[in-house]
Amino acid sequence: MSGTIVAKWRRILQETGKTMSRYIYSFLVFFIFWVAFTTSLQTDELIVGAVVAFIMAFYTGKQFSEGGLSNLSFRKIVFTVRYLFVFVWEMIKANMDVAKRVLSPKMPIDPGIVEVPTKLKSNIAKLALANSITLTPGTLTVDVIEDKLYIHWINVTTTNPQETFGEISAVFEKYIKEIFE
Amino acid sequence: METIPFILSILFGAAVLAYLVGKFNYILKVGVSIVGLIWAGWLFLGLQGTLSSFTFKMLGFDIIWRINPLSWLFGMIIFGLAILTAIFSGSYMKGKERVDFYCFAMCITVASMFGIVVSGDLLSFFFFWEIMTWSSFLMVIYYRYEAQAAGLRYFVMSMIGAYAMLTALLIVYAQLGSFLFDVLSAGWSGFSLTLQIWLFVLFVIGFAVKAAMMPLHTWAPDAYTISPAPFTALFSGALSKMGIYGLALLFFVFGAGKLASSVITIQGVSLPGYILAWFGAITALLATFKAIVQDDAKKLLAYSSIGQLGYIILGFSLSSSMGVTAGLYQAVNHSIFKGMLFLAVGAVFYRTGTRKLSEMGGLITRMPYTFFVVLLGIITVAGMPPLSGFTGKWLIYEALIEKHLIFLAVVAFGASTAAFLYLYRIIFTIFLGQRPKRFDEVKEVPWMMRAPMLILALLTVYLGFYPYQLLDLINQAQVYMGIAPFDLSHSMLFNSYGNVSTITVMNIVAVVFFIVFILFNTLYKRSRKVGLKDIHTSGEVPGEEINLHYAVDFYQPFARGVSIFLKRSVSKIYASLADNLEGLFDVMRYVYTGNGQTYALFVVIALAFLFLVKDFLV
Amino acid sequence: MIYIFFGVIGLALVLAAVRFILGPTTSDRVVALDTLTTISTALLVLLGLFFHRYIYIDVALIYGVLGFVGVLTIARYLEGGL
Amino acid sequence: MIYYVAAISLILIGIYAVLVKKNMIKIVLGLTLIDSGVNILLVSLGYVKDKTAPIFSNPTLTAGDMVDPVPQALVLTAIVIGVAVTALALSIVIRIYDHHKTLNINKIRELKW
Amino acid sequence: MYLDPVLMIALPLFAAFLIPPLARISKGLVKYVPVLIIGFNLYETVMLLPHSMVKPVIVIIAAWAPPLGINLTIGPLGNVLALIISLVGFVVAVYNIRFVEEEPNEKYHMLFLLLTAGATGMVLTGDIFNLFVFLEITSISSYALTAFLRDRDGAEAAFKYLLIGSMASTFILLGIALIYATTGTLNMAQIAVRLKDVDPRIAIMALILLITGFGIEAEMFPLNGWAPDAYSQAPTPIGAAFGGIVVKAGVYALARLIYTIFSFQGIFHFILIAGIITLLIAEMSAIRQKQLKRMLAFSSIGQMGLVLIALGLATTRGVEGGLFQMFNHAMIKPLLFLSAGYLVFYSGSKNIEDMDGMGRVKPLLSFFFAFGAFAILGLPPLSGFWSKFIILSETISHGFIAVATLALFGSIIEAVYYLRVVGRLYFKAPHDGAKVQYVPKSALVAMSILALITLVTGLYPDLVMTYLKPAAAELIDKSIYIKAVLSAGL
Amino acid sequence: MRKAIAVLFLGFIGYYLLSTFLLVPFGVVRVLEGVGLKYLQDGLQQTGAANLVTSIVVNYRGFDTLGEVTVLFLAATGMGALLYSKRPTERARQNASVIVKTGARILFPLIIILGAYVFIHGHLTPGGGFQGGAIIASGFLLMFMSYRTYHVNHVILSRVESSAGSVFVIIGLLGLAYGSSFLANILPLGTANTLFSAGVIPLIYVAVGFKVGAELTALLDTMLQTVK
Amino acid sequence: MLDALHYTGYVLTSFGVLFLLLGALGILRMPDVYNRMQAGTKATTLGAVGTIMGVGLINPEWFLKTLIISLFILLSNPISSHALARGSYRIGIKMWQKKDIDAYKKAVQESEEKEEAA
Ligand code: NA
Ligand code: NA
Repeated sequence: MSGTIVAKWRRILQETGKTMSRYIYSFLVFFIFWVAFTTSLQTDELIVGAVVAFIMAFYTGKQFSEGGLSNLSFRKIVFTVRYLFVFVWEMIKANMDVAKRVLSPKMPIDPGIVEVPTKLKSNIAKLALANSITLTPGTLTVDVIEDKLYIHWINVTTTNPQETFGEISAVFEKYIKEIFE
Repeated sequence: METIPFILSILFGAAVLAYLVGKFNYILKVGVSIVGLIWAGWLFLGLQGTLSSFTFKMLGFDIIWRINPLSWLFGMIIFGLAILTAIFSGSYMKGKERVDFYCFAMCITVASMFGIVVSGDLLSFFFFWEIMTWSSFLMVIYYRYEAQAAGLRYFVMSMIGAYAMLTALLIVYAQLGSFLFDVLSAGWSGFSLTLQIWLFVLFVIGFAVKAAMMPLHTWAPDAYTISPAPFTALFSGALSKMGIYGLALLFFVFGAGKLASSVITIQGVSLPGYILAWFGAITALLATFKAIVQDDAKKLLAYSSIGQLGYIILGFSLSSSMGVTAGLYQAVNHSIFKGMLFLAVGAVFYRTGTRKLSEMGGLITRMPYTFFVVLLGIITVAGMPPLSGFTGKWLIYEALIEKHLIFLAVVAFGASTAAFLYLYRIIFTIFLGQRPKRFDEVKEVPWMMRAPMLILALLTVYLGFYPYQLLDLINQAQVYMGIAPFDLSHSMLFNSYGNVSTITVMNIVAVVFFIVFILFNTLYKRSRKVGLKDIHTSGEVPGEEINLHYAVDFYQPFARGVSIFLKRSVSKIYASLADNLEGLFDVMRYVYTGNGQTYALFVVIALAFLFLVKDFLV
Repeated sequence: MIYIFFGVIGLALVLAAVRFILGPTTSDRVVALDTLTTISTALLVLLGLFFHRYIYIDVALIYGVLGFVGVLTIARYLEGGL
Repeated sequence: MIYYVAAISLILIGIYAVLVKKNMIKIVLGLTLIDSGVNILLVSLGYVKDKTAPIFSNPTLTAGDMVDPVPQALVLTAIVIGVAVTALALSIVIRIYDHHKTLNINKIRELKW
Repeated sequence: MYLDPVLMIALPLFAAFLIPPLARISKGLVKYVPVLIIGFNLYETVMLLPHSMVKPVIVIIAAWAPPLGINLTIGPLGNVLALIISLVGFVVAVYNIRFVEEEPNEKYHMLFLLLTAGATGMVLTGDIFNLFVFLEITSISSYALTAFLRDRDGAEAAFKYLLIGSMASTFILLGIALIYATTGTLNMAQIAVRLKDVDPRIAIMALILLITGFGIEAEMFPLNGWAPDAYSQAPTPIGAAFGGIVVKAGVYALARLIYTIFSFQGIFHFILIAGIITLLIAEMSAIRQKQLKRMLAFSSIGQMGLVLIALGLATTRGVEGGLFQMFNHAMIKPLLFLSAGYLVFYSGSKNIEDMDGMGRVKPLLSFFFAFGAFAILGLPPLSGFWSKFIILSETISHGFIAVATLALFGSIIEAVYYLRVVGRLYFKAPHDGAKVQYVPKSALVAMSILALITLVTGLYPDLVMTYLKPAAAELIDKSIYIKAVLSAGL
Repeated sequence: MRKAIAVLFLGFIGYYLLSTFLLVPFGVVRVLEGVGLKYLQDGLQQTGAANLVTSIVVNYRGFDTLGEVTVLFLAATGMGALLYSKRPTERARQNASVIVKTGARILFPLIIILGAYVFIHGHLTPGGGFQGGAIIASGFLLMFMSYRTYHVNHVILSRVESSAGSVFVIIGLLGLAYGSSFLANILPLGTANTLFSAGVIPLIYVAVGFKVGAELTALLDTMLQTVK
Repeated sequence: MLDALHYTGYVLTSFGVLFLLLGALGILRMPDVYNRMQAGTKATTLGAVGTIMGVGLINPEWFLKTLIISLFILLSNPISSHALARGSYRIGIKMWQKKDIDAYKKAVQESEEKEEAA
């Protein structure tokens, strides 16, 4: 009997803790943004920033973040940094590719829309993946429906989902999974 | 308190009060207006011979209200007729609706007319003139259903007249910087000839509308016919005289008569006067023709009225001592007899419910007093001795002959003779002949209606015998107007050719009249059925079997004879003019097309236009 | 140096503007518009560099945000999502 | 100089749209074009060559370095007013569309003269 | 004693902002807010009269003396016009109490309050751009109110109004831009002083742009295409407010421009000619109208034509007449609109031909309409007579006899169409369909106030003229205005 | 036909407008006594606001701004009146993709904060109540675009509008009560270029920001609800 | 150090500007709207980020703000491109294609059926 009560309270506390963590995380992010906006560390700016961040966290904290403070774990930050490098590299490649196509008089393209499966569950992860894909070689995310991405591919080499996954999104997906899930 | 503003307050107050108490009690509202009128009239009577005046400033304009012999003369007409018709109304209007409204409009009309005659400046003259217009308009449209078109025509014609007058008086103000009559009479001669002519024309248009001078008369027949009977008496008797009063002012007070000295004269008459005389004569003639063919008693009298006003204008336009006397005399006289005739016709209508001559007959036994009034009335109108009408017409012929305007005299005389045709008809068709069955039970009108008619009738008799008192008043007015007083001894009536005793004339005529009367009664006692092949219908082949009656088609040959004058009805010309004009306004459809973009385009075009002419705007 | 930047960006703006004018579909125009806003954001930052005024950076940020929301709105409108 | 030309051209194009376009939305867009033109004109009237925005954001700036701030203030107001009018215009268009089921202004002229 | 005149603007805005929460507490209370606030404005304008007549009252805002800051300049002219606006506003607000049943009625009262405040601001402000802002407040509330009933025709009218109104704003802004670029100031008094040194080629263009803009609000032909639709399709009290409030503010702006700010003489002739054309075209259009309120709308334009003629004369007396005409029109046209509104309502039709016999069914309403018709025709002793008289007198005195004649011709047309309606009201049999219903007391009170003013000023015109004379003087002699404003900072 | 007429007259107008504006020298100081130069010289000292546009908008010509706020308020009110209907309709026919939704969710608070930053720093940076309000509204627009059932609470919006507008007027009235005139700057001006400077200017701009944000949001929501 | 940042900044900006031009050229030259998006998204995003971060390096005190702008662009540009592509597809703008490869068609049909059913 008492065990269930304790469990219940634990659950409530856990829930509350999770919610609180989301609020606090949001507050921190918002406050950082404020500082970035003002690029100032004057006290009055910080106070006002704290107030604004608090208000915004209070109203939008829940929807802003799913993970809360856990987003700030060391592991995730490391993966984020690594991912950034990978991503920037991919992006530069993408742009070289675009440059080649744009500048070549014949425009060697063979476009089409292909299906790419994903194992990512959270929306934010899907967003990150979709954006990453959009910004890299010859691909553009047209839509995400459940666990499938539909990608406009400027030069389709395969339509097999397994192969498209490998070609288009495999590089990003493992990092993103680490960072967001 | 100053008398003139006090009288005005009484009259306006009576109007408002009658309207307010009118919601509660009939006797009260009629009583208030009658008492108000009598009180005001009494006070007015006391002003005779005085030079009471009242001055103040309004919006910086000098305003003066004053009394003088001329205005007193016209004031007398107004109050005399107003009081009598108000009393008549007391009975006539009983049981009718919106009597409060009626009393209100009546008192306002009287007040405004009084205001007109006491105005010593053009501003208040115009102010009261406009009040008179709308208040009488309210009366014209008193009978709601039929009256609208007539009322509108009356109002529009009045507006045209008023605005002509307004233009004239504003020009005067622009020239002289004042609206005062005194300033104007001093300054008129200083105007250029062109300006004088313009002012003259504009003022004449303004006054002629109210005086129903042809071709500005078109409102009058319908308006007279349609307004309530007692008011018609006032309308024709007093209100139309305001136009005459205006003409008198124009000619003799403002100094338009002096125009004579500077322009061509024809037989001693100034050109404008001469032209006006012709207008007056033609008005008299054509109106008579029109009157002859009317079937509606009031319409008949209305045309008659127009004709009579034509005579008055004719007299004035001569600008001679005798002519003016004739005009003024006839003005007073006309007020009396036309007042009583309209009241009488009203009385008949009150009892029979119709004004159609063709529907009536034989009422002499049922309404003897009314018959008597009408009889005296038509004698007066016809200008037969011994009644007052005789003196008036006689004076006019004399004035014309004096100026050697023989042709005009012939026209005037012709009109006068023709007048007898319709006058005969009115008495015959209403009171003589066969009485339709439905009028067998008709009774004479109540005393409250009888009395005013009889008073007026007796007045014509009195004036017929003793015109001197009136002529004396007229002479006083004439002195004020700067016209030599008319020496009675210079009239043919009274001069060296032999004094005609009005009493003798009266006796002779009375005998003649009765003989004629009996003859008619015996000869045409009965009307008869006319078969389809009966040729005894003045050459007319009847379209169906009809009850031949003097009222019906009696004057058909005559009508055909004068049809050339009647065919082109002036009012039809105006109507088609107005319709065409109004139709022309439809071009505005191309402006207000309903298309917002077109409106925007207008804005652009306007801006472009302004840019184009910008150098002129600096 | 910075004038060259302006020259190149100006050329980019012109090219994108040509696409905006050519169309042919509304989508094409919106794509051109999207590109134009992105380029303009960069241009504003460059202007800040040119005038040595920090305030242009603020303007660029705001411009970017408004441009994004605007393009997104049009995109949704195209889709019949409004 | 080119600003004058550009601004006036914008205004004229906007007015042209207002005068000629049949679709009411396009007419409203024409109105916003006019607004933009006017605003550009206003701002360019305040522009002074080689001067910068009138904000003393760093101490080296002096009054002599700056363009006239008044036109900018006016433009701010004008923009807001323009937005307000546009919003209202669109809602009127929506109402009209509800009633007439068309955006063609030629079909919306029940109210003739 | 008057309070700070800036409250005449500040309080209406404040109240408008507070109406939404008030409406949540009590919807019934909202409709009294405009009555109260505009009543306060009326009080203020009356209390200010004795002061402004002597010397313009300058109200400094935000502690910055002109030309640095915006100021209110309450000279005789501004005060008189503010009085007119508040008076009409007050009467219409009273009428509104029982008029608006349509949801969301608290918005209606808000919009109306702001319309009045905007017009008041227009006539009081001393700053030309501020004038523009208040013009926008006035027009935007007008657009919204025109379409307030959400019916088909209201929306159509509002769209046209907005279209033309936006063009007005454009031209006004362009004009202001030119003025600021050449004089470096927005204060009207200072502009007036500095424009003397400005290239006249620029100045005249600025004037043309501004005149076109404000001419639209003043219903000058051919800029008035919006007016008939807006007047007739807006809710009745708003039609009344257009005639009594909005147009007055537009004409004020026009007068201020051509008299005080610019000193071009040629423009007066243009205004005169525009006036007579406006008058004639309006009257010609009015007579052919089938709908009552549309007819009134065209008539209103015609009356404004007369005012323009008066302003175009550019003489003291002429301007006095013009102002008097504005005053009269501001009293009479709302009277006509307000009575026509219920006539339309009770007859169930907008058409004139369906007004038959309303005199019997609704005697008091019909009386007010007839009274208004007589007054607007200038029949003595109602007030319209005097203003018309003075204007025509001045027109003729200055040799424009043709103009006067045409104006009189217009008056005759006017008489025909008004009396046709009056005739129908009283002298035709009522239709079976006419509903006899209760006319709210508030409406009758509103109309009675207007009718009484019309009668009293007709009988005693000097009552009004005393205050109009200094107002006219302020226009004719611009140094009065300029000196008062520019010395305020010292 | 209409096109030809329009082109003709517009060409005409264009010619005159341009030739007039060409008389106005471009890019130079034209009027030495102009009020703009006065603001430049004394504005910072007189109002304490680094952004002179703001000091003009909120202080020198604060009365205009009150009017401007009113105009926007009017538009929102008018629109509410015109598009008033008893039952709000569903906004969108189609859902946005999960990408847009998620992106919007994340960006929304950041955009709002940006808006707040802009109106709070109106006296220091090129921004202000209107701009900040517009940014906030664009944040809401983003949400409207992304979630077809996203509604703002109009009661709250209306309260924000009302209280913000009232704050503006009340600050003005306080100026009247404690200062020399309506809208007079009754607070100390502080040190230029710090957040708490320029007296009432930032206060007013914050109020304006709230008001504009709320109004534009209400406008958008009303309009989007009605368009089907 | 500052100099190094300065020069890096200029290099970055130069690249950025170049890519902006490339992107613009791309949307001009590509055959259909989807391909234009491909060019526009990638090149202009990188170009803008490069330009802006370059300026951030040239003026290090602006760095934080330029970073914010760059992050915003990185997040928002793909989203808007995606929304545009999706919108274009759904209103029926055809792809320029050599072969008929379109996996999305079926998905759209399915999802629309689902919505209708709901
Ligand atoms: Na973008
Ligand atoms: Na992109």
